[in-house]
Parts: sequence; structure tokens; C-alpha cells
Amino acid sequence: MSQSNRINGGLIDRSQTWDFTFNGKKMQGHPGDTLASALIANGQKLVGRSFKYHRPRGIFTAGSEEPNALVQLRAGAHQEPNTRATVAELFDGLTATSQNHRGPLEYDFMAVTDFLSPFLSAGFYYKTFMWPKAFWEKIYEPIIRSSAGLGSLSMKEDPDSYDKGFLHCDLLVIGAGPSGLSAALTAARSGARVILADEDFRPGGRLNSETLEVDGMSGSDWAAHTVAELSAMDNVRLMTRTTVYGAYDHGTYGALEKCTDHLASSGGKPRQILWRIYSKRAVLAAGATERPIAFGNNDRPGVMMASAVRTYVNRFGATPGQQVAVFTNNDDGWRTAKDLADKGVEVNAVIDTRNQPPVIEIPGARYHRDAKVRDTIGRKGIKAITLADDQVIPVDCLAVSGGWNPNVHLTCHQRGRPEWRDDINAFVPGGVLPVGMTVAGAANGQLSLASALQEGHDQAAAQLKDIGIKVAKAKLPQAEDEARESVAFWHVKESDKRAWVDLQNDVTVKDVKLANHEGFRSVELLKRYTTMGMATDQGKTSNISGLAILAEEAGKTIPEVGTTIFRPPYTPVPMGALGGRARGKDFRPYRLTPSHKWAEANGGSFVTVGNWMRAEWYTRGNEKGWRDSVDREVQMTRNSVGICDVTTLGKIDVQGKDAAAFLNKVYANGFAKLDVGKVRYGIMLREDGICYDDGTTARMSENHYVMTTTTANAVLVFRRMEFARQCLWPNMDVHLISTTDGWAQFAVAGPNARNLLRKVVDDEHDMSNEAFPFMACGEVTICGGMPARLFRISFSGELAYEIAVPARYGNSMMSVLNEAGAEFDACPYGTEALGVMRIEKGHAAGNELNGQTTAHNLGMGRMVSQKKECIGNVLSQRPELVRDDAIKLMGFKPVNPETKLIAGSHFINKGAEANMDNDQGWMTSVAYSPILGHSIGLGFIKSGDTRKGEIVRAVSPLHGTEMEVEICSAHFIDPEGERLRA
Amino acid sequence: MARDATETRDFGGSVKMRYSAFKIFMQGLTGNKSWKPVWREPDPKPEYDIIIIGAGGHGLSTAYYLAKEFGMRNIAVLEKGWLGSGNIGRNTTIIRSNYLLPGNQPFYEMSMKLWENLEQDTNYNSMVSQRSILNLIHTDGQRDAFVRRGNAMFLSGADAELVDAKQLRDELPFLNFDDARFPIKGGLFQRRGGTARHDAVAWGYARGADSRGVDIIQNCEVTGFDIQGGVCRGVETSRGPIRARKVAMCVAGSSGRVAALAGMRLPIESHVLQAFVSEGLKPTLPGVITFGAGHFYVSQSDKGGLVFGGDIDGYNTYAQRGNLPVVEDVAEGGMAIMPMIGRARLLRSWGGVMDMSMDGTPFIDKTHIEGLYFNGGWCYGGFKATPASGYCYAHLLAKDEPHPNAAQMRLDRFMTGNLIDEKGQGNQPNLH
Amino acid sequence: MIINHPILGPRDAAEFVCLGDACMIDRPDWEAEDAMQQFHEYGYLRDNPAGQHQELWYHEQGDRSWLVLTRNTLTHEITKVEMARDVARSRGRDK
Amino acid sequence: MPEFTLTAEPPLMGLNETFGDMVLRAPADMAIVSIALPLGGEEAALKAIKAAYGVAMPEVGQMATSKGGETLMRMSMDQGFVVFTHPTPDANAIVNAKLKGKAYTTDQTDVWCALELSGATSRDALERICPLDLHDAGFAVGEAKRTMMEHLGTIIARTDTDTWLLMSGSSSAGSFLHAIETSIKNVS
Repeated sequence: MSQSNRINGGLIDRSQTWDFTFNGKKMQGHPGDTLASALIANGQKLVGRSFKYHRPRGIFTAGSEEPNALVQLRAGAHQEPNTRATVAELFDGLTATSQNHRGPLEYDFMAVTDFLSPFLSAGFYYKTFMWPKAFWEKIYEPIIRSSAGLGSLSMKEDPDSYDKGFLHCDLLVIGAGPSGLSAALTAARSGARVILADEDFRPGGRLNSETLEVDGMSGSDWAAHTVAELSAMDNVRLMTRTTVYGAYDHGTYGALEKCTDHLASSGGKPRQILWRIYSKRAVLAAGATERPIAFGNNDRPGVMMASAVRTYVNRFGATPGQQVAVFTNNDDGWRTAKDLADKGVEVNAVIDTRNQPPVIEIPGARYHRDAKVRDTIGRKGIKAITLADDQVIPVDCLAVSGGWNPNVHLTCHQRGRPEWRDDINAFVPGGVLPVGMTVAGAANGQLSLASALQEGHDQAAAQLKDIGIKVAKAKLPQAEDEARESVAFWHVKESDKRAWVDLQNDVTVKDVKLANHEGFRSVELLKRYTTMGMATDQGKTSNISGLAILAEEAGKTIPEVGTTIFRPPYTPVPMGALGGRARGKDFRPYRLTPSHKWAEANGGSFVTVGNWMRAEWYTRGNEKGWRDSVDREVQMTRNSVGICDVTTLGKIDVQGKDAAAFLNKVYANGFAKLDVGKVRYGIMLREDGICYDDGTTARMSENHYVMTTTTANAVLVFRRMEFARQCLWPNMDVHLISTTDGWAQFAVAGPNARNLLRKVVDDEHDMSNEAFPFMACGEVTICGGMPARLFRISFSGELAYEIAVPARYGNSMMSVLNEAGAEFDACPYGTEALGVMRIEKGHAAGNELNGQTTAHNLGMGRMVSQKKECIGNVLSQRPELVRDDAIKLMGFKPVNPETKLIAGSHFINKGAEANMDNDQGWMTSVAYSPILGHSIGLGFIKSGDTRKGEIVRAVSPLHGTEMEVEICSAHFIDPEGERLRA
Repeated sequence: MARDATETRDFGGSVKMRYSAFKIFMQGLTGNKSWKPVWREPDPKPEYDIIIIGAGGHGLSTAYYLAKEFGMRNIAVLEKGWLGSGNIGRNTTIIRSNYLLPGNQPFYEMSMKLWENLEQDTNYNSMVSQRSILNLIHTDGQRDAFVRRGNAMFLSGADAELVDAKQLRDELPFLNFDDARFPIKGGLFQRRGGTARHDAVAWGYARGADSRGVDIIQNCEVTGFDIQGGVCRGVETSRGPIRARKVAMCVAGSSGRVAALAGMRLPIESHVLQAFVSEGLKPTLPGVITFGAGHFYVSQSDKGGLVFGGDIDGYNTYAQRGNLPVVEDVAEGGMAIMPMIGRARLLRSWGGVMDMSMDGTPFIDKTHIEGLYFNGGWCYGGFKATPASGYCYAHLLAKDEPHPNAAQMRLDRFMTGNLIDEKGQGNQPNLH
Repeated sequence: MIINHPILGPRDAAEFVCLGDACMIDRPDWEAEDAMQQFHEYGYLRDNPAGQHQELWYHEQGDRSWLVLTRNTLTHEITKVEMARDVARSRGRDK
Repeated sequence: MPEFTLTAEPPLMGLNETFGDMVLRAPADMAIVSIALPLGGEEAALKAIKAAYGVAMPEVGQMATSKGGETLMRMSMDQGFVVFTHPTPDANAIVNAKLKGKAYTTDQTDVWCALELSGATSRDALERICPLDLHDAGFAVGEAKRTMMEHLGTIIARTDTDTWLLMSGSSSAGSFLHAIETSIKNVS
């Protein structure tokens, strides 16, 4: 019985038939179908289970407001939970399964909750599950969790790719229904840059669902003609399958374009694109959403929105039932009855809450005026309805119309607060709308076709005028004004059965009443207590009814109760799309050092340091673990010479007549009197007196300095120096430019460093200790004329240089240095050996300069000049920061040399209990010193400078360890600095 | 704290009902018709011993502990909107005590212990769920810092557990171990950390305070202070003046605005933190996962939504909404660390206004105006502090001396230099 | 947000880094007798207004200029964008 | 004769790829030197630039090309770039000499890597990563702007109707190329 409910007409392509499956059942549909329309055509009524009571549910709407028909689409890693069947386009081979049930959909074991519903009223869980105490997490909560939720993730990596993009326009038109098309047409013909976005795959909005005419054509034909005209224009970007999901500041909108969701496979292209649209002006033409009426058992499969029934019949050629009744409080509902009857579907009753003559004569239908549906019958699909006067009418579909709610969502994303309009019994956009946005058509409460077309034009014209674009004269599309009278009618009071307000989250009229009774009287409290409007449909079909019932219950008017506001996104947006390309290895860019290739070819193992990849060590033939390599690199360097790529250190060119004075302000120590050809170590404070970076600055010429920063802080230092230059001392002639990437810089360290460099540096440069002593710098040439910079600085504590060449020569330079060093048994060393050597030397690095420590703590308190204006020196002198018993950076060695120290251990005095009150400080960095043959550490400890030789305990309860350590000087090797001056 | 069991008498006269499974059963049989209002809606009296400004989590818990632990009853909590409408109603519900510094960690551990007994204490199920919280480690330096922190946690009586990548892979196989830009090297767990149902925390405290006679007055905005000769004697409100012996500000997110009414400038800026929830999903994540390097943290609510967030937007604002760059930044972090969430959809986003303090640490202190007290500066860590903040603030208000666990949370610490800067970012609020 | 840069025109705020209150331009005199007190206020106390706010933004992914925005913290409306260097000079800062 | 020789290996050396109507290539031997205008010496510096290149330093965000083929690119009020074809690592010295010390110069050649993207649909590709308005109304030929693409600071210059010069940090050249290539593939 394939497509038993397929009827004539509709905007589907019957020349092709596609196969798909629902819960494994084979079905057919056509291009132009949604999954929902195809399910309806195939007579599938039951499509899912509700959230709390696991009630059987069917398709309720025909759009993105769908609360019931959520399915898992596709399979395997492509499995996509909670997809609304009403917006999922059919494709050949589609597979869908229902969700939120245990056992088959028809016999959900969890439906037992429905029978327990008297005990599961709103907020019941706040009142129980508290005894015995341990049961909440062990028993109750796991049960709640597994029965809650809806669909499942595959737990596999999303196999699709996503992209992002940026668009700019004069006018963004949101929604391609009648008012949107009219607005776009006006703007496009006037030459404005227009973006027209619509969530549907077929532009036209309700025009595709109705039998109304525009300019003498069917509405859908007019839409197609208009779209064709717009598509042909260069200044128009027509974006179908594109939902504008959020209105952000200053005319920025977020939009999601679904590119391949309607295809069986994405074919390697991005599945979706997340657009950021920068608009000068916007017209919101998002239409309106029909709302239900609450009555007993109004959630049964087959109870549908009247407009949705019309959509399925008119647009998709599929009827939701063979025997349909219409329940309405307004004129519009009658059109459903008429369209059904016109298509030959039996309409056996029209029930209008109003006491008035029929709006339209419906052949074959009995008219019940001033009547209400009290209850429905049929657990897995409606079989009959019971009216308030107890008449029972057999139906297999009930079309319900409770009036229309303008889609004001995007108007609320900033400061807009909807306003109530009594004449249409609905909220319309109100308050302060997002900058540059106006609203047209049904979204603005203009619910008739003619007025929507007119307002689309008018709003677009007004917006263009506002940005100085002349509006071209053109004939307006013409249509009749259809009947739209309605009354406010929210729920059938005669119903003694549960009447649903929020279908997905199972919130009933009784729950709303209970919340009000218990004191949850603000709309926001109601929402939070009952969870009304918090389901995946964000309450598109429930919120207004809910608050109308709350108002009734509290004896207030709807405007007095107010409304909850809508927040982005308008419809849910996949995380994959929001993440775009930035995932996996593409999460952040990689920065490679100039010698990266050489390192790859020479046993380099890499580590991420910020965005940089640095060689952490270079493995040689027989080395089994990293320690072998690192110990060797340290020993070879200290014994002869080692080479390390230190390009990642930030480099800033500082130039200008006031450069010296400027540096004197940004460094805490003196920089006013640094000679040309000299380098100085400097520490930088934040304004709060904390030491945040250190480095060296070399004076290359009278007005030219080259500064280095730590790798981690390069960007921050530059930013703060620009701040000082532009905002604090704006009249200094000083200029900054980053050259971090421009120079490949290598440390050459060890007793043979000079000997090695002599082979590379051109002969005319005197490398002797006298001519080029410790802390000298200069421009040199190497390898026969190549410009380079040479600095005699040392992080390792050895005789050492750093030599810089233009970055493109860096890889070659690493090779040359190693070749030149071969005769000295030179070795390349990585960040680990660098770290070991700096700990041996007692130099502070990131673990010590962690943004919490002062120069006083670091043992450099005297470097902070109080005799000049510089950043941070004043506040560095606050009493708590200069206490004598402050923590001080010290060295630590294990009493038992076999013990391995642990960074992050805390120091506790011998005999004291290990607790916070007795905390003396912590170990910041540790290393195994191959030179000393035991583990060493740096750390901060209270009054450390006066406690040398004392034994304390380094405790790490995290590891369950405790060891005795001796406080010592942080300079484990060459404390007098003889090596580096050699 | 055992006194509570029998205290169900409403000072307004009616008898409060005690919640239990049996009560639910009986109510269910009789159509849920005789549940009592959870709180009264009293009119303000002309004078109170203590006025608490702000019926958010901290204000309500302060009132609750004042009444319950310090025997004070003549208290009003004034709220400009509906109770719980501040940041207690818009956060990511995480509870943890995994701080580093001595000025913080004992306080948060105190809070954790109060959380652990909250439901029994308030007779309200706030769904405290100790599902664990994990901070991922990506570099050696980060591990060193986390070891220091984990040990600080132990030293203050909390729990912590260091795991390596292999252990993590066994426990959370869906994390991106094989293709990560920043490889996962391990993590620091606090197994006692987790989540709680944020709104229910406010409701539980409100119900508990109300039943002990505290007047919770909604829709009552404070418009000024009655300060005479350096002494605060009450407040002006949208419902008229109310006198009080002590006035306690507790309006994190609006601290700047309210303090300005008393002529105070604060070491606080207001910033927006966005938070997000996905559509409901069957159980996906066991606990709270924090990917600090990627500005992303996430947990799953009992209802099934993935609740997640990241950094603050970074600009001063009082608007409860943010902008796209941060939305995308957060999602990027999520996709980078757990690419299996790609097909989950973000359902709703919102923004909460944060009191960002100058060192990232809050204040519970007297002000320079006698009789006026201040509680604020919670940055985006206020939710987990709710019980201890209320308890310590109540202690300060009742005894006029700080609770030992909050003794360093002083307003004058920037003058003395006793900074409590967990992140080491200095006096720039948007970096904390 | 869009920042209308005085030289470059409208740019997405994502290109910028926000520092905070423009009072940070007014760095106190380090030699004043109450310098510590003044620096405490400069470094720590903020008006934090709900409304017009003058604040510093840095165009890190642009021309590296520091800007002073006049922006409303309730609505996010930006009514003025100036080069911070000009503002600093007009407030008497020199070298 | 020196014992050792250094070879240049710029990160994108020799890149030349075609994708449909788009061509992506790395310009060879592109030298870049920044010019900072001394405070108080702006006029003299601008004069020296004009004298050296025969064209005036353009307004911020604009480019100007000299007869000799050098391009002046003004990146901010007090700083601009001169971009020219020059293989050896002495670009700074050349510019410095030309300006006779009237401005502060810094060699930026190795700070950047460059890609030139051309073709009728190049704008569609760039739309996926560039937040700037790339249409004529927002980006004329001869303009150069600095922005951010895929977390990378980038200079984008429109050198012809369908030709764009893109410059980003040289250390992240691989990621930069990957970002541009992905954009191209996603639209072609």
C-alpha cells in the first residue's frame, strides 16, 4: 500500500520515485517531498514518542516549528538525532528511525510513565528522589537521564566537513514568502545589494501552501516567476535552504546554509556553511506560525495544525487523513476544510468556537458552531473526537487552528520585547528592534496576503531611502485580501483530560495551573518550573498558549503577564557548522620554525608551544627513550657545543629618536644608558607590579633596538608596548614592528661555541672575547657576505651566542651550523635540553613567570628601579608584595639523590601537618641534571633566601608521595658565571 | 545543622509542607490539588534587621543561612525582578572546588561540602550531581600547574586525581586523542565536582528562607540608599523606603549600578558570558569536561542537553547577550576536542552579566559606609560558590567579622597588595 | 559588533582586542606624594557605567592602532570612535 | 672562498596551482621593507618617499605603484610597506639608501609569505575566509587591507579586478596555504 495517502496536485515531481525507509519499513516518495510529506503520503501516522510520558506522536506541523516528528536521520557516523521530519528534504535512499523509545515504536516500554503521570506533575522531581541520600546519583539520576534526552549521537567523529563565509549587503531580506519576495523585488529593482534568505528549499513561503492568487497566477507560480527575476540579477544573492538564525549587534546576522543535506552524500563538499552577514539594513519577513488549541488528549497522532494539513494537501499532494474534521477559532481554519474538500478529501465536521454562520460552505461537512472538541480517542492514531456536548465524531485527522503568531523571534535577539495586539490576538514585534531591522508581512501582524505584499514593498522602500538608495518605481503585485477574523480562545475548559500545551516536553494545562498555584507566577519562572518552551522547537507552538493560560489562571491580561523572549538561534544549529573548519589539526594554525624540515630529517621530535611546533629533542640511533636523548644533548652541549633553534622568541624592532627613553619606561630596570653594540637583560612588569615577561634587548645602532620576548608573550608584549606608545606617551618618536617570523635565530652554546661560529662568521669580524664579550651584539656577515645578527647571550649558562639570519635561510643555516660543528662533536638540542640547562642555571621561565610572581619573589627585586618612571614600579611596592617573608625563588635538591622531584609539589616544614595553613610554597620546575647526576628543582618558598641548607618536605598527595629536599641556590652550575664570560 | 528537621512552621502562620515521595503519591491520587505555594508574596514591612538586595542565589542563600544558622528572622530580600532572575538562572550549573590559592580553595571546598548536603538541608531536590569535573592537560607546563593545583586541593581537604592520556582514553574514548591540534596529555579530575540544577538551588533556598520568616519581596527595585553621616540606615525602593540596621548588597552582575547609588566605585567591570545548550540527547557525557586550551567546557544536563560555554565576550556590557565571534570560538573548541558532537545542534544561547573583578576573585566584605555590606565580584564562578557565599556573608552580617574561609576576600586587597589572582592575568578583568 | 574605524572604516570587532575603560590613558604621576593611592585608583577602580562608556580597543588584526570608543554598555551602540593617540594628546599626555 | 653556503628556502617557493578558472601562485623574490614615518618628521619622510619612488605614499589602505614596479602599501598612519622584486637579502639597505635616513625601515621580507589568487571565481573562494567586503563597492582595485582569516593575520590587496595578493606570517605558511586551498576547493 505504497503512498496510500497521495492525492493529485502539488509541487512534487512524480516522474521520479525515490525509495526510503522509516524504522526499516520501505516507502516511496518524490522529489519535492519532505520526509514528513512522504511519511504522510505513505500513511505513517505514528512517528515518535514524547519526552516525558513517551506518548505516541505524529506529525503536527509542516515547518521548522515541529515539536513531535523528530527522527534520527541517516546511519552510522552520519546519524543525526532530533531532525524534524518536516524540514528534512527527501532524497533517494534516505533512512530514518524514530527515537526516544525502548522496544519498538509501537510498543514503547517507557510508556509506563504515562500511566504514572498523576505522580509526575510539574516539578515533581524537586520534591523527591532525596532519600536515601546516596540513591540520587546511583539510582534515580541515571534512570532519569536514560529516559530523558531524545535522539542519540553516534559517538563517532562527524564525517562531514563544514565551512564558513562572510557576506555584505545593503538589504538583507529574511524570508522569501510574499512579503519577503515583495521586499526583495523592490530593493533589487532599485539597484541595492540584496540578500534574500529562506529556510525552505523552495522559496515562496505560504504561497506554496495556499490556493491564493497573485497577479492572476497561482501563488506558487508567482513566487517562481519572481524568484527567476531575482536570480537573474547581479545585485541579488538568493539563498535557499538558508536559515537566518540570529540577529547580532550592528546589523550582523548569523545564517546557516544547508548545502548537501538533501543529497544522499555530501560528495566531499561542505555539508553546511555558516554565514556571517553584514547588512546595512534588514527586513524581517519571517511569516507567522499557527498555534494550537489545548483540549483533552490533543496530542494524538492525527491531530495537526490546520495550516499544515493545507500544506500537505496543496504543496505535497498528500493528505493526512481520509476523514478529517477541522477545529478552529478563526476564519483561516475554514480554508483547510475548503481545500481538502476541493481535493476530494472527506471533511465530516467543522467545529468553530464562535457562534456565527459558516465562513465558507463546505460540501459534506457538518458545521458545529459555538462548539469545542473536548477529547480524542485512539492511542496510536486518532479515531474519533468528542465534542463538549458529548457528540462523538469519527475522524482519522483533526485539523486545529488557534490563530497565528507572528514570528517575532529575531526581533527579540537584542532588546526587542513583543507587544500584544488585541485585534489579532497575538504578539507583534515591539520595543527596540535590532539596529537597522524592520519587519514586514505576517511577522509584523499583517496576516493577509495583499497587506503582506504591500508591506514588504513599503518596508524595503523605507530602508533603502534611509541608506540613500533611490527606490525604483514599479507596479506592486496584486492579490485579494482574504478573511482573517479570529477570537482569543486558548483551551477547552470542558476538558477533564490532560490537555497539552507543550507537546514535546509534555507540559499540560494542569502543569501551568499548578506552577501558578505554587508561586511560579512570572512567565520566566513558569517556563523554568514546567520546562514549557524549552524543547527543541523552543516553544514555537506552545509559548503563547501557555502564557495565555497562565494569564487566565492568574486573573491578569496577557500583556500584564508578558512574554518570555526568544534567544538565538531561531532554529537549532549543528555544532559542526558553528565550528566550521577549525577542528582536528586545523583547529589552530601551525607555526613552524625555520629549521623544521632539517629537524624532521634529523630525528627531531616535536612539541606544541602555543601555536609553534618546536623540536623537543633529536633522537639518535640507539636511544631508547627521550631521557637518553636529552641527557646526551645536555652533556654534549656543556662539554662541547650544542645548537638550538630559538626563533620562536618574540622579536620586536624598536626604532626612533625616543626609543631608549621608551624602553626605559616599559622595562623595570634601566635601559636609558645601553651602549650601541650591547645587549641587556630586562624584566617587564604589568602595571600591577607583577613580573610578566623577560628578555633581552640589543642596541643595534643609535636609534635602533632589537627586543626579544618570551615565546608565550610575544603578542601581549607588543600590544602593551603599542598601548604605552600611543596612549601613555603619545609624543615619543618610537616605532614598533614585529620581526619574529623574519629572522631564524639559533643558540650556539658550549665551550666550543666560538670555535664553531668562527668557521661560519666571515673573517673580518673579530670574535675574540675582548672584541665581542659577553652581552655584545652586532651585525655581521656569514658564509661569505650573508647578513646576520650576532648576540652574545646565554640561557644555558655556557659560553653562548645567538645568531640570526633571514628566515628563508634558516633551514640551511641549521644544516651549516651542524656541519661546521661536526669537528667539535656539536649536536642540535631541543626544548627539553634547553629546559634542563636553564634549570641547572637557575633561570626563570614560564613556570616561574606565571603572572603571579613579583621581581621580589624571583630574587630580582633590586632590578625594579624606583628612580624612574616605568610601568609597574609604583604598585610593585605595595606592602604585601614586598614582605620579607615573601616566597623566593630557590633551588631544591633531594636529600636522597635517587629521588625524582615532582613539579607542583608543595613545601611543608619538617614535622608540620600537610595542610593549607602550613603551605610554604611549591616546586615550579624540575629536571634530571645529567651533569649533577640527580634530580634538581626550582621553586618558590617563604623566606627562601634566608633558609639555604634547610631541609623541608616536598609533598605531592596527588601522587601519594613525600620527599625531603634541601633548599639551595637556584644556580646549580657555575654560580659565578665564569663559563658564559669565557 | 540538624535543627532543620522539625522546623516547618511558617512565620506567616501557615504550615509549610515537607516534600517526600509519599507526599507526591498522595497528591497524585488526589489530583495534585493541595500543593502549597512554595513561598509567600509578602508586602515590605517598614523596617528590618537586615535587608539583602538581590534575590539571586547568593542573596537567597545568605537569607537562608542567616535564618537557619544565625537565628535571624527579621530579614527582607528585595528583588527587582522575579526571584532567581539573575545569574543563578543563567549559568552552566557547574560545582567544583578545584582552586589553587589559599585565599580561595578553603572557601570553595566549604561550598562543596555544603552542596553535598544541600538537598537534605533544604528538603528540596536541587539535583546536586557529583559527576566529576575534568581539566584537560596539553603541555608539560600545564601539567606542572595542575599538579600544584591538585596538591593545593588536597591540602585544603578536597579531592583530586591526576590521570594520563591512556587512562583518559579508557574513560572518555570520544575525546580527540588521535587528530588533535593540541594533543591530550592527561587531565586533572575532581570526582566530587559536577553539576546542580541551578533554578532549583534558588527555589530551595527561597523556600527554606521563606518558611523561616524571611520576606522575599519580588518586583521591588532598590533605587537609592539612605546614608546619613556615613551610616546606612535603609534603602529607597520602587515600593517605598524601607529601614534596616544593616543593608547587604548581593547583586553580582549589577554591582556597579547598585554600588553607584551609594557613591561607590568598585574594582569590578561588568562583562557578558555566553552559555549554550544543545537539543536533548541520550546520555553522551558522563561529567564536566574542561578544555582550557580551547576555551570550551561542557556537561550534560539531566534533561539531556549539552550545556557548554567558553570565554567572556571581553567588552564591558550590561546587556544579557553576546556576539558571534565568541559563539564560534566556543564551538570550535568543542569540535576540536570532541568531534562526535558535530551533529548535535545548539538549541539556545544566552548571556549573563558578570561582575568581573580585578584579580578574578570575589569580595565578601564591609564597605567604608557603616551598615552597608558588599558581596560581589564573582566573575563567572558564582554558581558553585552559592552555599559558601551565603554562609560566609551571613556570618559577616550576623557577627560583623569575616568567616575564616572568606577572610581574604576583602575590598582593600588591591591597596595592600594581597592579590588573589588564580590565572595570573593582573588587573585586567576581561582576562580572568 | 562593527567598529567604524576612523581611518579604515567599518570592521568586525573580532579584529580588535578590548582593554577596558579609557581612564587607563590617564596614568598618574609616579612622583606624586600619594602616587600609591593614585595608582591604586588608576589600576583598580572603575566607574563601570550602565550607559555611555569610553573604552580602549586595539586593532590587533588591522593597523595596530589603539582606539577610544564611546559605546553604550546597555545597547552596544557606538557613537564615537577616535584614535587613542589623539585622545591621549588632548588629555595632556606627552612623552 | 667561504667554507659554507646558505641557500634560500622561502616557505611557498615555486607554488603554482590551477583550480578550474583559478590560479594560485607564490610570487617569487618578493621583497618587503616597512617604512615608519618619524614623529615630527612625517613631511620630510613623505617627501623622501616621493623622491625615491616617483609616487607619493598613498592613503592608509591604498597602494601606489612606481615606474620601477615597486608597490607602496600604506598600512597605518605612520607605517607603510614597499614591496618589490628583489632576490638577495639586502632589501632593507636598498630602501634605506633610497630614503636617505628620512624614515625608519625594517626588512619584512621574511616575516611574510605571499600568495596571489586570480580568476573569475576567486572572490567566491575568498568569501569563505575573509570577513571584509570584497565587492567593488567595498574593495576597489588598488586597495590593501589587513584582517584575519582562519585565525591568521593577513594582508589582502586587490591588484586587479580578479587578482588578489594575500600575505600572512611566514612561520604559518603551511596553514595559510591550506586555508586558501580549502576555500578554493570548497567553491570549485
